Amino acid sequence: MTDALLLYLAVLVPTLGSALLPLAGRIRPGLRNLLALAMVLTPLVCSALLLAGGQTVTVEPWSIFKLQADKLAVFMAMISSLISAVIVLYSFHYISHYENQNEYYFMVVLFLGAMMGLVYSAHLLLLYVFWEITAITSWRLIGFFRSPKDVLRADKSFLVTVAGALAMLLGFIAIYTQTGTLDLTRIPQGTVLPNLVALLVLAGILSKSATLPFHTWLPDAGVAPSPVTALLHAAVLVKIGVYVFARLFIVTFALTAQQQDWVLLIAAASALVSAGAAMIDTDLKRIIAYSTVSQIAFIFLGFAACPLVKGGAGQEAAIMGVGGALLYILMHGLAKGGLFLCAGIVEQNTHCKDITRLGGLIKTMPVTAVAFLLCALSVMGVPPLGGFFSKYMVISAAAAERPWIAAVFVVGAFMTILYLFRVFTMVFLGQPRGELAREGSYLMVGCVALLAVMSLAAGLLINPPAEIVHATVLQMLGIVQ
Amino acid sequence: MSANVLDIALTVLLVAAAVWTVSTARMLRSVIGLAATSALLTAILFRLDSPLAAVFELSVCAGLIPAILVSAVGLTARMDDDALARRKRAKLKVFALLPVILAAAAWALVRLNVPLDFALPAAQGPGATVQTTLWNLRQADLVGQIAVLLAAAFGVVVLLKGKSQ
Amino acid sequence: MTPQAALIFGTFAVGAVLVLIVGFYSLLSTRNLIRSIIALEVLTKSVTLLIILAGYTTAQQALAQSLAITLIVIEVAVMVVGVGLVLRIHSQTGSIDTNTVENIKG
Amino acid sequence: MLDLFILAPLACLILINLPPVGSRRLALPLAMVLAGVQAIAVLCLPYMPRLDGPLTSFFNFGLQITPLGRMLLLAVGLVAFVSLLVGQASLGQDRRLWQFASMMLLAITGMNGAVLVSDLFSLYVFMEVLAVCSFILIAFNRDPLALEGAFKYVILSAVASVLMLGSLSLMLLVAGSTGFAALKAALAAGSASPLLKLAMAGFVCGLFIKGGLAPFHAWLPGAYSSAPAAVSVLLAGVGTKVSGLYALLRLAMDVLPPSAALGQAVMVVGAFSMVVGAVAALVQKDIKRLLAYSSISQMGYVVLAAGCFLADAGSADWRLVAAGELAMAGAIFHLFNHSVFKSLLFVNSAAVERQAGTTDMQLLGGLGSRMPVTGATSVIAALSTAGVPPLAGFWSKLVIILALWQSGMQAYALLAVAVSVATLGYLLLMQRRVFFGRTAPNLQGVREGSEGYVVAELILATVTVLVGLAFPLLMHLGSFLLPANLNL
Amino acid sequence: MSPNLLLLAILVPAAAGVLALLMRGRAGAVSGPWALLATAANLGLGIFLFDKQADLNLPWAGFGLQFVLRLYQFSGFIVLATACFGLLVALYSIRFMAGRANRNQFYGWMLLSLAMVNGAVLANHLVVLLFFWEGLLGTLFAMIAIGRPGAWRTATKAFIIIGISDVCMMLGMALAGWQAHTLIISDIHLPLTTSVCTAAFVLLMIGAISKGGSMPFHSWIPDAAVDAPLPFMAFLPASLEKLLGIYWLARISLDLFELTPDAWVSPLMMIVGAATILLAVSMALVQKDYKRLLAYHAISQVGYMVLGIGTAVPLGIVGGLFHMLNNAIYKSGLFLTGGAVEHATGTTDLKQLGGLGRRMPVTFACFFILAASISGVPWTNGFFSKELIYDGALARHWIFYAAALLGSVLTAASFLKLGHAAYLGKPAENSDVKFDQVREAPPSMLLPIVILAAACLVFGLGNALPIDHLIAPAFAGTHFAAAEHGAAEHFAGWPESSMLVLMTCLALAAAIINHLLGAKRAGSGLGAVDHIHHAPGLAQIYDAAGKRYFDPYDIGMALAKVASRILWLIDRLIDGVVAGLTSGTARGAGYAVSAAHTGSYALYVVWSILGAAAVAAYMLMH
Repeated sequence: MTDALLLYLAVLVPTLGSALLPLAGRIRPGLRNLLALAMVLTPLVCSALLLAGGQTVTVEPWSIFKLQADKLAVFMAMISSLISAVIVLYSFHYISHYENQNEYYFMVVLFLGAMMGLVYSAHLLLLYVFWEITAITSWRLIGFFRSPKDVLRADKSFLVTVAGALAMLLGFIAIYTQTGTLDLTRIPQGTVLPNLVALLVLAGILSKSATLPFHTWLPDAGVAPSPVTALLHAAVLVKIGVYVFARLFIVTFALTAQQQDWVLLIAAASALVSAGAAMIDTDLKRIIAYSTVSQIAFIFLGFAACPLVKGGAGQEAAIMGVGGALLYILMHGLAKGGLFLCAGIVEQNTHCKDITRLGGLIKTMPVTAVAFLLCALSVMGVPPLGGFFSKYMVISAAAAERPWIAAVFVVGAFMTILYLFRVFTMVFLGQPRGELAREGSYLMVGCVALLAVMSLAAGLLINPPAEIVHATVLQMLGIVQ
Repeated sequence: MSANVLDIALTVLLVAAAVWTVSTARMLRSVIGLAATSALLTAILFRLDSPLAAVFELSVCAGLIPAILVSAVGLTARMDDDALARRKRAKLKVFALLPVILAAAAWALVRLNVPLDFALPAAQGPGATVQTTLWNLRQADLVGQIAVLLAAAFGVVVLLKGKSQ
Repeated sequence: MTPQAALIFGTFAVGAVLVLIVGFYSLLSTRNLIRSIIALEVLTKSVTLLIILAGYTTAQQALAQSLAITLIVIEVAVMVVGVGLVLRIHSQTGSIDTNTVENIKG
Repeated sequence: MLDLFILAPLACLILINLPPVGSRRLALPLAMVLAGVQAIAVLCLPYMPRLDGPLTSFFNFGLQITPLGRMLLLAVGLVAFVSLLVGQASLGQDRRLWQFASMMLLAITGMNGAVLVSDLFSLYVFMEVLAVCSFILIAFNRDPLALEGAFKYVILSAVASVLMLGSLSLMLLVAGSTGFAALKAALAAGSASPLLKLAMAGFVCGLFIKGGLAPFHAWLPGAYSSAPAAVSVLLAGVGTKVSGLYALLRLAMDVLPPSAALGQAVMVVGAFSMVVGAVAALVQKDIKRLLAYSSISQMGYVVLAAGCFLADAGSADWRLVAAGELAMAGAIFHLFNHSVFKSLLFVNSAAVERQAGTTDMQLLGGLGSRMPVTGATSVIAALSTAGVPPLAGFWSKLVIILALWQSGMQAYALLAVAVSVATLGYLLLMQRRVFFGRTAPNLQGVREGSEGYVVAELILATVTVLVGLAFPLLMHLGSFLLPANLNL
Repeated sequence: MSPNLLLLAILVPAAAGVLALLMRGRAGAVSGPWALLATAANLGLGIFLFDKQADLNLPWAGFGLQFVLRLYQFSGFIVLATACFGLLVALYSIRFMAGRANRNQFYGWMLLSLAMVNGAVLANHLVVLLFFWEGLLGTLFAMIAIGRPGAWRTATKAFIIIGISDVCMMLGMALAGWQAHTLIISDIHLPLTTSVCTAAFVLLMIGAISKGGSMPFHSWIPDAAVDAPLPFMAFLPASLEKLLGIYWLARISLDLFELTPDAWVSPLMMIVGAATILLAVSMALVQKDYKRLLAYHAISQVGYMVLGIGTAVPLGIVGGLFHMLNNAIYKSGLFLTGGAVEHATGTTDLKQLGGLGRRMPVTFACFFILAASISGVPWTNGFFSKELIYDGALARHWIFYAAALLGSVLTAASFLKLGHAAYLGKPAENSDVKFDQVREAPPSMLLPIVILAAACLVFGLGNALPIDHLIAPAFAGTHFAAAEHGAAEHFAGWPESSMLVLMTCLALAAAIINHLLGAKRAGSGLGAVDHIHHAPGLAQIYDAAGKRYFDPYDIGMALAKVASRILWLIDRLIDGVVAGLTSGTARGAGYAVSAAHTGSYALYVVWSILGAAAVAAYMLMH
């Protein structure tokens, strides 16, 4: 198999194949489920093979349809499809209780397909197209339960992300006006964008990755089924924002120091405000969602902490920051996916999301509780879980250039510990309230355990992911082609 | 200059007829006023060397249209004397302002003295008659006329034939 | 344009504008649907006059007349349909007051 | 050959009205075949070696086809076909169907004529043909609201006619002819004259009334919402587009001289329409009325782009001129796309009206699961309207916004983007109230509409999706639509 | 010796710990001996590694994050010490934990903690150190949480306090790393002259003293004393964490940064130390629970070490380090006596105890030695280390010396009270304890206590042994040793200043007199300090402290709640603006537009005419 074919398969199998799932569902639900899993695993396998190949693959069949698989794209694609695969597996049982399953699988696989398209696209318009497809699918998925509140929240998320995306589109148009092309491979690396343009593009990124001031849709989206929230938070949606940030502002363009300051200020505010909100809110999924908002800010911190200078000590810090941010994407994805899937088990078995009315579940749900704790520890950055390394690296990179920002994020890290422990203790420890629910099904519990174990393994065996990330960063910064 | 006096007289009459048309309280008089306006327009069209259009105006606008309107008024207007008196007073109130507006507008237009110094296009050859023009140059309009008349005919059928649903 | 032509043009053009004003004034002030159709007719008079006037001024009577004839035909068609609508409104509401056509709002 | 676009519908009309042959039962199918053939024929036009045939030597209509005209003819065929389908599904009796088919054929004649003629007065004549057909079609069911809507349309349409003809007579003074070419030359020569400025302004405003641009729009929501479903489809899809917008675009390209002032004025009207239509749509309670306001808003985009073209066309900077051409391309493309997705939305509303018995959104809810095809296609149409990729509406809005930005009109571009968000807002509101959500108990028995609706929806949805997906390809092939300078 | 052996010090206890964790249910019975075996192996390894040098460098997380370990005198000494304590606690726990359901978890987490401590001590790379250091968070949480029901609250408290200080340390390390352009600990030598370096030092110090349990990071320790299994107290807060925290404090003060008396962090450390001594000991004084009283002393004693190192003079630093070792010995010993009492009587509430000395003579004897040691009675090890610290403190300012001495008085007083209340006097009346059934603790529990008590005497009488062989080599090679003092200075032996010894003796005498008077007045040993407890002014403060008004954790959490509430309001405000205001404005405009459509066609005609007039006017004007 050639690399180009792998690339096509990774993008086209889930995007185009997803349309088959409703048909398959009419024949047999089991067939549909397996097909969905296969379609999610295809990009994983293809991306893994591309990673093994190690070459940057570019295909350009026509016009704006230009795909490129560099290390960054492959890395993101692997994370997304890996976590998505676990989520789809989890859905087999979770979603079997509800209506509209055909649409669910269609949208989930299309969602991932769009993500694949997005990460592999080398043309800004193509990227934008996939970007909006993810907005559409997330809209349908958030409103999955169809109650008026659900649909309202789905609309909110759709509107906010589309508003941001349109601002970004204006930014792209300005880029086109400035550079004469939207082909990322033809824009000279390190091009500096005017402030207005950078802000426009940033607005899209911030709205997608749920960062202040466009973040409130994400907690509201907690009305979605838990696998969907896991997908939104861990695998696909909010990661799109940070991926595009990396793709545009690390690989292609360069932020000025002033623009970096803006990003960092927004990220710092985002980290603190959402952490504060997570401390106050009482809805299990909203709290975890606020936690995502807060953690995404750390990713931005890593990306924007250092000027991307080549050579010297500055380069070391930049490598550290970008690498930390990429690792953060991986670690946060694994852990946050696990947290939401745990929340899904709790929610489905207790029919309750209010943490003040939960308690003592560790007695009946030991595996879920331990998995939750492990994932929470990873998010907090406690060794030996994977989150430790990424958190250290982003804070370290910030400390190199902007110690004050690093200090603010340290406060954010404090608050992470506080609110995650608050959730964990209120839900799983303490006095049981009412009848204790049963543990989830083997499949679902297995999925959360898998994610927790992966979080742990990612820390204990940090070497392989760190090597991949290191190579990716070197390529991103143009140090090694 | 005498010709221009005639022009002005015709214009004044035309405007007066139009005013009467819209300001009279009785519908039938209004329709008659419309016919009169059309007749005066016909005269003006003759004055402007457009006999065919004038004839058309006379036959259609002073004849057919008032006929249709009269029947429509007959079908709809039922009004007692009280109502009529009330409406007369209302009309007087509403249209008292109209002559003032018209006078002001006329004065303004005359005073404005819009420059009419643009070059006129070359006239077409003397051979161009209305018939040849219509047939040679305005075929599309003819088709349009046919279509619009057909549409109106269908409209009458659709709108008026049969009971309301 | 010669002064003579300008004078004729000016005279009738002012007349046409005044008729236009009369028509609009009636259209806006009337409470009777048939009268509003009549107002439209008055407006059309003004336009017919303007077209013929333009033809006369540019010595293009043939063209202008053919346009005017077409215009008159269309005028009739529109009027017929308009009257048909009014009659239908009358047969359904028993009134031809303009307040019968003020129900679609917002 | 082009003559056939006008003559064939008339011939069909005569055919179905001749007693021996014209069985009334065949009227509607015949009209549908005609509309379908038109759509296909338009697609074939570029590949025909010559457009003159035996008829051309006999008739002399002075017809011309432009890329804009081709888009419109295609839209007319497509939307008329769909409208007839919906009419068949919604009107019932044979006699009514025959009347409907006849009126539709006349309307097609009017639209085709308006699109093809190259004479300003003939344009007016065919616009009136269409207008008269529209009056009748709106009032087709003779219910009081429809009569009211039609009557207001009559009044405002007459005002528009007065404005246009008054302006035409002023143009006649300088041009001595009403042909586009002569007018263009004369207007360009005398564009400083105040009378001509007045004439241009008057004519354009007449077109604004016909096209339903704010603040000239107020007849439009009433007419759209009170008309029978099939007629709403036609009117919203192509009716007002041909009579108002097509004419405006055609004039902008072929008649009006480049004028920054006129361009600015047109842009202001377009932007105003965009905003007014969008915010008004946000608070509507009736689907069709919401869609009508949406139409006003979307036409605002087209007019904005047309204004951009006018404003840029006279520039000395070739880049601005190119941006203006791009804007015009966007306007044309958006006009076509709007025809497709807005008719689709009206077909959706027709299906809902037929099956659930109302278009009042407060009484509806959760129909997506009851009417899957209607629900799914309405999502596609709504997203296309809002300019969400990969659907067709995105590309046209993209081109318009790109052109605005490149013309240095960043504020308008921002406004266009903001209105896009509002567009999405009200369409999501409609989705939420009608399709997406839990099914209300009293609507549990609602089923998908009949084949007519489903086929109509599928055709239009397919077009909007395919155009959206294929747009990059079209761009790559150097499509007939876009200027060569668009090289993304 | 292969450097890879260093890995064994981490992997052996870690693997043993994981295995122990897996011994669920009945297999739990094996976990005790298994842990004993593993700790013994660890001790063997510790002995083997002691006094050797080795460097290990393995690839790890990339980005300059190498897995670098370094064995040298100081780290070898700490590894050996922790190994000793590990073995003793494991031995002790076999009997203490017998029969408890989650004992395997206790041993598992204990062994994992041991692995973490070894890793942290051996680490020669800041991030490796942080990895193990922060890794202790998890084991700490688990070991407290498996205590009595509801212990998770304390566990959470401990986790949050330590976790937050660890994050501070993370930032400190990053700052230090960038300043030094390396993360290899042995290559970092930073002056404390720039603000960034000072900030880094303070942040690292926060981590160190927090691990040590100094104020204001102490408040979980008294709670844990009640909630957690007792051996845990002897194991982590009393010994391992002290060793680790003070080890790191010494490292940053001696190696990583050039701490001099001129740097303002020196007085800062001394103030923290002095405050910790006094405040904690005052709290200890009035405790009525054996374990809580000890826990406050565990805090108070850290103050001496921080004070000693903070003096930034060799005498003080050596004293601090020596005190670290001594404290670990006597404090874990004291906790173990508490465990023995609890094991025998089922309670540690002093009101229910009394007269145990006759029933548990060995325990009492050991307690006596250990208490004497902590009080700084001459010839015990505590005496020598305290004298060194006094000397150092006096070299800086007499007030620190005064504070330290006052601390000693109160320490002695509180132990007099404790010994009196628990071991002497009569058994408490109306107590649940059946005194006639109280037996001496079993040998496996006594043995560690005896060893520790003996160590106190040995390290006291022969203080040259630890100072010259354990402390001084660690101190050698630092910038202190290299600078003016040189290696010539000798710290071991009888204190040079007789004056100070005299003062100490006077202080002890004061404590004894105070106790005798107080006990006489109150009629019981338990009430011996009631006159202080209920003294005017102090009574209210003690009352408030009893209600936890001064708990930095509670204050911090309250502040965090308030801050969070404010942030949450900001969040809502943003939501209101982004979602509410925009959509509200648009809808308001929509209603206005909608209301303008009255249905009157005349109005619509007027709009059109006005619109046309506007367009025409615009055209004419341009």
